[in-house]
Amino acid sequence: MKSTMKSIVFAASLVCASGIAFAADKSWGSGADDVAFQAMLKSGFREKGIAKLTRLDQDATQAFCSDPQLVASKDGAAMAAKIEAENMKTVKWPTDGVWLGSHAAGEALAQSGRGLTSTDTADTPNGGNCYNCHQISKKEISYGTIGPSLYNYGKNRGNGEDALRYAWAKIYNAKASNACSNMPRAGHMGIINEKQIKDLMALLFDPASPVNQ
Amino acid sequence: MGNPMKIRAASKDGVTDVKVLMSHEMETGFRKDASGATIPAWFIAEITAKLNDKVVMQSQWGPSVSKNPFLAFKIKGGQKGDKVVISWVDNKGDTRTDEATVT
Amino acid sequence: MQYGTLNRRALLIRSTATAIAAAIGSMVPTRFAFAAWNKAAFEAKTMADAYKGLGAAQAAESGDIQILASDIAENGAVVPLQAVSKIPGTTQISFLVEKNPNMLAALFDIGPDLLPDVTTRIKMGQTSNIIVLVKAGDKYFTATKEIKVTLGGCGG
Amino acid sequence: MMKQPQVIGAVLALIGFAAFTGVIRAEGDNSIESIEKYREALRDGNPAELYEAQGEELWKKKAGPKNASLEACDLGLGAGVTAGAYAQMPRYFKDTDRVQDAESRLLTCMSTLQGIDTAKYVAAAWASPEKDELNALVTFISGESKGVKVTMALDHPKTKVMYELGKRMFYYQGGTHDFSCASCHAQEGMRIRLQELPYLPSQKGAGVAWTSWPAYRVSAGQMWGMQWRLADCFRQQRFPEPIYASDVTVALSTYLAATAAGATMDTPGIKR
Repeated sequence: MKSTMKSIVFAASLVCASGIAFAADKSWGSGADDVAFQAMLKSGFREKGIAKLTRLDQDATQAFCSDPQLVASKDGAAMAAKIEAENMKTVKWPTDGVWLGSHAAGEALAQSGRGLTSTDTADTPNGGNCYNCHQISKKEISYGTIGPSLYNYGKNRGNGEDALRYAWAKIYNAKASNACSNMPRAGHMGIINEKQIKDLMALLFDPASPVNQ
Repeated sequence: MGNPMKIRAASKDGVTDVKVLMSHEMETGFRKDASGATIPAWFIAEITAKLNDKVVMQSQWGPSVSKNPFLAFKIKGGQKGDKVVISWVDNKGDTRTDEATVT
Repeated sequence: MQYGTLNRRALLIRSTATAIAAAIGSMVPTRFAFAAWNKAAFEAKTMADAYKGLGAAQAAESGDIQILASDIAENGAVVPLQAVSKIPGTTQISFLVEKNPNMLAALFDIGPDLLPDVTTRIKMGQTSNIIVLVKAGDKYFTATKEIKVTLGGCGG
Repeated sequence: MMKQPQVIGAVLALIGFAAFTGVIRAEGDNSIESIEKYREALRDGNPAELYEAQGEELWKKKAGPKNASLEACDLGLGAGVTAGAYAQMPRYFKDTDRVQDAESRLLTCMSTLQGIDTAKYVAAAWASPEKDELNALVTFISGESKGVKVTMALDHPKTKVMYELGKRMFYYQGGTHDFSCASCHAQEGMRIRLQELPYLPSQKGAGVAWTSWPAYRVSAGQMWGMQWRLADCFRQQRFPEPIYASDVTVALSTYLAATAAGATMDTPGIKR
């Protein structure tokens, strides 16, 4: 687990290092400039358990997406494209060329919303948080709607290389295709590992998965 | 002794509608604390309701009644100004009695 | 009827036991009021034992029992249940949860001054059938309703 | 022009499509309808009332080194006035020269009137006797505004600044999951699992949210004030913990309450 934490810090600093400059001050009302805002952050939070104060440090993607006015601005589209390209570079493809794992393990992972909160421990297995935002298997009626329905995902798209690559990259780093997607960068941030991504891929693509029934 | 209950009793068309909220943990006996030890069951086991001095309702509960229990029942009769008295006893022998006036 | 007689006997035995417990209990004040609690029924781990504890050897399904509850519970920690019996002579209403570790959740004695219409809130560990068991005279009747317990919130 | 059979085919396809989407919608609505029925049943007896009673008792009880009650506490409408006060908070207080929400103000009164060192109240865990007191007190105070319209005068410069800081905080992403408040609360009509998410930048959404806390959480059997509500959002966001009654929390509440202005307080509430 320790190595996962390390990889999170490393991954975050990687994107940070890409160094995109922002003019966040301009987007906010008077009194909410960078200095005042940072002072408020500094005095307002305390570390708790595994949730250290460094979690408040933003990488370039987070900084850009925290400024909706900038995102919607004239330069926003170009900046978003650059951020997407940076994130795409982080995607690690399956090391053995195998795309799909166990759809049953994927379903269990999709159900879980646990892990990495201030009340979790370093040993808490991280969930995928998927049902929080997506409809997936038809059997689970308690699903969120922030993301699109993934029911019949593989059935509708087939198991072609392009479809597999797209879904893998989406799970690994959702910001590679949509700079300010609400979806976490599950692989890039070390929330889940390669095997778990394969399990989620199987949940989406395996013809035997409940998703494709 | 436990915290006071909230009792509402309203009479309408010859029926007194009674609603009660009780303050109690209602611990199931199946949960474990942070150290892994089982938290012993602790729950309201018996409830008695009186209209003025007459027992009108008796109920028995297990630990699967929800925390801070809610109870509603309907008494035949009763009118404005009557007294509804509710008592509970939990499995540790703790008790609590509160009353309300029918409106 | 055979089981009716048995029932009365069982009831007699139980009330004797209760009387003894009460007598002992009167020397131990804190235990006294707790003595009537139907331990056998509440601690039963199978539906059959719970029924036995309640004295219900047989129970017939009845359309005259209404279970008023939402089909879905947003959280299993609090599931509101209301039961209304239209069976004449109803003297007891019990709530049972098929998939709880102990099935019996609550029982209400319906005396002459009470309408057979009671409401409480119970915990459910998972999606399950709720059974309302009604006693009228020597006979027992049931109604069943499935309540889905959903996972809510962010799940963290 | 289309030939007749093609037109019929197209029409049939349209009907088929409509029927199909109809089925999905009906199913979705059913769940939501059932959940609404469930919530309705809960509202009939809200255990928050038990905490309201405890809070009122605490408010009137003499405590602390000064052996005084909180009854002389000024919540913004004058010493001892509780009716309607919560509906106008957070607000600027001259004596502390700070914008304060109800919970932050209660700490001030405990300190000045009762002589209590409130540091341990701030530091205490959420489920602790200290926080139980504060949660009960704020439940009582909020209940005193039930049915009152939310008003927020952004007339003091410090209130305006808190509003702007709160707005910026709302969009601030961080942590392992890139979450901000906006990740879940900046789109209309979305859900997490089966929970509808209020669209907080709108008056309607902020109104629904702001006026229903403090609330009794049935899932945990706990009474939560807005401070706890916000702290648990940050926990789910994978953020560190916001310090009780800190400016971060007051700023977010100021943004929320100002956006909600005009909505009617319905506190204490009851939630999943």
